[in-house]
Amino acid sequence: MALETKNIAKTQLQAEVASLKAVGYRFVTLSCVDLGDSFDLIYHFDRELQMTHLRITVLKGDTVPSISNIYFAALCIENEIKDFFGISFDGLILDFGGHFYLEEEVKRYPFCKVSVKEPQAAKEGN
Amino acid sequence: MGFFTKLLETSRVKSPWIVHFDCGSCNGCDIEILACLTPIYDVERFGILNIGNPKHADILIVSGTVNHRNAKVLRNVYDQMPEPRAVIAIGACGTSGGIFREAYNVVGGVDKVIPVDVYVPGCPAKPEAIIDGVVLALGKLKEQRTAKDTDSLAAELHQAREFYANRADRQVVE
Amino acid sequence: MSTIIPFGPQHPVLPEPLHLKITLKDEIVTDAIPMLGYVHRGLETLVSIKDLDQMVQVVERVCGICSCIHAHTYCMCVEGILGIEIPKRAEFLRIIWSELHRMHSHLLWLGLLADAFGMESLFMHCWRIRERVMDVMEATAGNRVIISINKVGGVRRDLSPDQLRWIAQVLDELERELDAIKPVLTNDYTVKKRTVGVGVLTKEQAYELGAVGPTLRGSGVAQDVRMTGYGAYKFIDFEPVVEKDGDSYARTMVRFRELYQAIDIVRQLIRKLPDGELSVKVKAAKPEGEIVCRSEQPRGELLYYVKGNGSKFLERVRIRTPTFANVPPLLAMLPGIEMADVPVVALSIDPCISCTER
Amino acid sequence: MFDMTRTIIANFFSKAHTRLYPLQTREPFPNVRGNLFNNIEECILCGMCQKRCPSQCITVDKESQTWQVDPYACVYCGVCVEHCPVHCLFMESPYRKPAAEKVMNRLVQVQGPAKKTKGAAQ
Repeated sequence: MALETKNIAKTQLQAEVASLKAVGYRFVTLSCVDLGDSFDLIYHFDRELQMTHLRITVLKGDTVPSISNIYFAALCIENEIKDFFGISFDGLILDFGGHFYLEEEVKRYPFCKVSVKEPQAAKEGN
Repeated sequence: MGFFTKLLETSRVKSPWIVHFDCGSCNGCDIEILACLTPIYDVERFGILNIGNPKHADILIVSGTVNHRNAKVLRNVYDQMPEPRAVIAIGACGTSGGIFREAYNVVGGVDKVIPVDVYVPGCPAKPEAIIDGVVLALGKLKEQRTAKDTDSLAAELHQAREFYANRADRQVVE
Repeated sequence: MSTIIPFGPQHPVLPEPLHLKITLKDEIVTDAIPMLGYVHRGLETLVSIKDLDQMVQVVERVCGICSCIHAHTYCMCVEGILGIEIPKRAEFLRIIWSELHRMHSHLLWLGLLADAFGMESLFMHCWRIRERVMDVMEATAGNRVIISINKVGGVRRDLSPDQLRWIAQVLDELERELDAIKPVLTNDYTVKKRTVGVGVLTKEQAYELGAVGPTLRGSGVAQDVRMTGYGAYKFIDFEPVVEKDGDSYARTMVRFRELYQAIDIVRQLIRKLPDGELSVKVKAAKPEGEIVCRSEQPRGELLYYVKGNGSKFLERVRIRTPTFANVPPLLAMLPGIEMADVPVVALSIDPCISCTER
Repeated sequence: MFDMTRTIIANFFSKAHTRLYPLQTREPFPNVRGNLFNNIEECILCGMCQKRCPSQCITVDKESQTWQVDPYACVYCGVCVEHCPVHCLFMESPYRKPAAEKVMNRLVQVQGPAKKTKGAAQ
């Protein structure tokens, strides 16, 4: 079952989100998937229990414009994704600097595919 | 003096005070610990009192897995407790890490950070099991009282004083 | 002069480590910054080592209080990708247990709130009533809190006619007990003094900041994901509970009235429960594709995003829990209230930190 | 203002709700998932439980003919019981008692099941 998403470019994001807000959509959340050499960012919006999804694909190491100036609620989730995937957001109103959830000891960006295998290897070493 | 020490020791075992700290628990064990305090199980029958302050507590109940961030808090709570003290690890997560022990941010059971006296298995542990665990921990408290010496107490007091002198969290900003 | 006070992580009122850095001017809160991560386990990464069926047990342990609904939503997602239609009886049974979870969660929260403003006797009464629901859970599903009832393709246990009769009887008793504490919540001076007008969230604020569940409905927006009719909710008549004021008292009343609503829903489900199989066989499932499913937890709207890559391990499971959405509204409620009201307001969103941080 | 008071006074004259736990133990409900056990002499050591366990707490060793469960990592979900092909796993209703030291539940098979000797011997 496919998820119907509207694919847009990174530069269109701010304008697209602002137009959704203008017609009464509220921000639900943002999902991020590691595709190997790029990330899929899926923005979920909701209006009267009808959902609409925007998808942008960014290369690793790219920055994404933050939508926390449009929806304040996006603040937490953007910080979370910064922790987990290492994607930098431009113009985040409150930046925890990648330590929203994680302490110094934990390796960086645990949700990226390369690093997911590491804890297993470390466990076997114990 | 001997009489008062004895009285103190007896009262400690007769009415242990408990502090509960939730590490990375899923809430399942937490609500079972709280359920022990409520009318159906009512551990206050035994003089067991749940208090929020580790400095007054004899027994530390820990539920949930330890991760890197709350390990420091757990250590801190444990250090603030006066001797003799006992630690109870509740649930599969508290005893070994349970289903999460392969996750990246999980250190493991409580015993990786602080010494644990009683392990209560279950996912979540039943209130009856938690009461049993507290009773077991009381035995530990009784044994520990002879091992107490004043030097280590004085050292701990000094450590605690230094901690409070250098406390960074509560600063006053102009 | 302003003072910064840490609220939590170990706090007598909240059993969970919520940490707020609160800036005070005299006694009034001017700013609050959440510090999360004390319960973060990273269980979303476990998809790469636990297969489809094992993940059901993992997502149940995202949060113990609403474990059944987590597993239900996860199973809905996987069944949606695989295109499996589960038996009607299984759908009804899932909702029965979900609504029982909602009851015990709301009663638990009501007790905690009463404890937060020092009304010990109400706390005791709520938790005593709650034990009846726990007994139902233990007798029917085999465990008190995490009941492990869902599996991909259906449910694992059945309810016998005797058990259904017993549940109906317990519900009657529950309703009587709730009637006994109802005047306390509606008239009592202590309750009203601590909650009315405290932590106000206006309708516009709530909508824009993305509040969900009772926090949103307490502000006058009638939004309940159960209205979309997922699972067996399409066969059930119910109206979302809405209060207008948007303060802590409104949120309390929403949850209290939802208790009656949940009792009513379970009664309807028992009456309409069809016969049939409990589960369909799912053999060597290799889901491919992505899906978004939503459901209504006791705390609000839960969203799962699941992506499969054609192997028995899923590519990604993304969980957006209701408390995560309710943190920005909480930050909006805190400025302007007194320090002593912070625990009550923080509790009024029914925070579930283990959900938030997963 | 005195709404609670009425209930409280009523409670003085009703039966106590408290279960006096250590003095009176309540019978556990049937089918409650408690301690996990294995009828080791019927076990064919197929390792299905080990494969299915979400918590990876079961270890089956065919060579030394042992079946071991870590009860401190077990999440009491009962998945292994459902997937056991010979139905030799079962969950007892009483919960596992707390202990001061972790003791694994380790069972050694002395003599395999009579019928399917093929599975046990290898």
